[in-house]
Amino acid sequence: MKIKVLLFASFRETAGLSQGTLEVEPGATLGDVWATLVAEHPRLAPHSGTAAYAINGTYARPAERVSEGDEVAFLPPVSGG
Amino acid sequence: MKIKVLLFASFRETAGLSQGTLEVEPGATLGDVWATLVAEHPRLAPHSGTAAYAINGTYARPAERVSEGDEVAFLPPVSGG
Amino acid sequence: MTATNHQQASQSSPERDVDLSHSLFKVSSEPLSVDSLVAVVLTGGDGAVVTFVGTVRDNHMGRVVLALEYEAYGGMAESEMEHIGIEMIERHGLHGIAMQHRTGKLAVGETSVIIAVSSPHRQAAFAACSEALDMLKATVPVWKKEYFEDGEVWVGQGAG
Amino acid sequence: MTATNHQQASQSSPERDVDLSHSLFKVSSEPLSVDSLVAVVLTGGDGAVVTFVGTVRDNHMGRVVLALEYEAYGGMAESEMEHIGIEMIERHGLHGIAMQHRTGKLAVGETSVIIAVSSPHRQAAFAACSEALDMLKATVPVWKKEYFEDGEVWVGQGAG
Repeated sequence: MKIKVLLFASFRETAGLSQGTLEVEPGATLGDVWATLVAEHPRLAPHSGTAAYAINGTYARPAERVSEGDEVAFLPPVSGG
Repeated sequence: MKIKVLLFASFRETAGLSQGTLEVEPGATLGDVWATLVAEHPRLAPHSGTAAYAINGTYARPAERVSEGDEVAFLPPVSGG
Repeated sequence: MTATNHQQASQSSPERDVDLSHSLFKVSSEPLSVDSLVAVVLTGGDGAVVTFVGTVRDNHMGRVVLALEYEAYGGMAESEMEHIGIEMIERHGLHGIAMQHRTGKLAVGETSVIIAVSSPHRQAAFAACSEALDMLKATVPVWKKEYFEDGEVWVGQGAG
Repeated sequence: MTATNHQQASQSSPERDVDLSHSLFKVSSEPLSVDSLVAVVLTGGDGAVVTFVGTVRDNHMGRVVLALEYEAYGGMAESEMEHIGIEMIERHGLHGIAMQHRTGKLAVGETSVIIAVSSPHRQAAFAACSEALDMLKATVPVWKKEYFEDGEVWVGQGAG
């Protein structure tokens, strides 16, 4: 199934990609999506420990399952203000 | 000697006077000035316990002596903000 | 009799060596602007400005308030605000502080006072703004009259 | 590649019955005004508005900062700010809260974020504004890049 992926800030620059579409297996978790993304963009690997995950604009844990058409975002540590 | 006296807020309304000149003895204290003022405006008497005193724009204690030409102010409890 | 401001020259503080180039202490009848005071206190070294904006509330102690009138001993009020400002700058390492109080009769929702402080760090800015407000309420010679539907009263001054 | 905002509809909070008519949560590239946000949050029942104004500082960790660039996940950022706002309204009895963050490249002295809260009483307003800022810095998806004379770096994100 297809999901939409968003990357921001250093993740975006590292991958050279602000958004894209990923093909993942039905039942895939956010952690699986990140692993698929890292396989395509190995330079993201060092960020695995600090990335936060969101589904459709809400924070979510790595074990959460994604659904067809979801908007999945991977977020570096925030630094607003 | 002559000094200038300023009254504010409820004191001003009670005395019907925002500023005036008082004649006091050389060596008079702020407390003496207040007593002279109260003698002229007896309706100020109930405020004797709450009035704060200032000489030339600075808070001062009742025992402080005034000098010719000083600007003496009697201040009700402040309520700004 | 209308409220009057008794002006005198603002006192300087020659006994302390504090930079007041980004500070302001003012009492006047003109309307207040937060953005203007933020511009006064802000320096390139600041990351944080905290402001307090005091406004006329439509009720007090369960009674409907129609308006407030502020009267000040203008010169002394500015001098007392400067004393507070210098103390805050020294205690909290502020770069600037502005305190401006409005006088005259104000309608519900109008701004009576603004305090703005600038600091490299936010904790100092919040603490200084809050403390400066408490000190202003305790020592700066400004008085407030409340107008109700059935009368008016000077706040905290006993029977008029 | 330039920074982009990924917009989505702001989430509502049907599970709670909170009046947000004097609140605002916004992420955009437009310049910020404190007076405008004070006007948003102020109601006739308020006596106090406290604001935090975050500005671009000319130094960080001893290095000269030339500019900051902010990037946001716009829709989620507004949604997270609304969650914070609702929590602050409920915890502190606020009448309104506005949180607005600017995106794009900002020069030293420009305003990056404003938080304004209104309350009948000043203590609640100070506490809520400070807490809302701490929460914003912890959870709202906004990122800051620092521009130095000899390079640029995303804050707190390790090697780029």
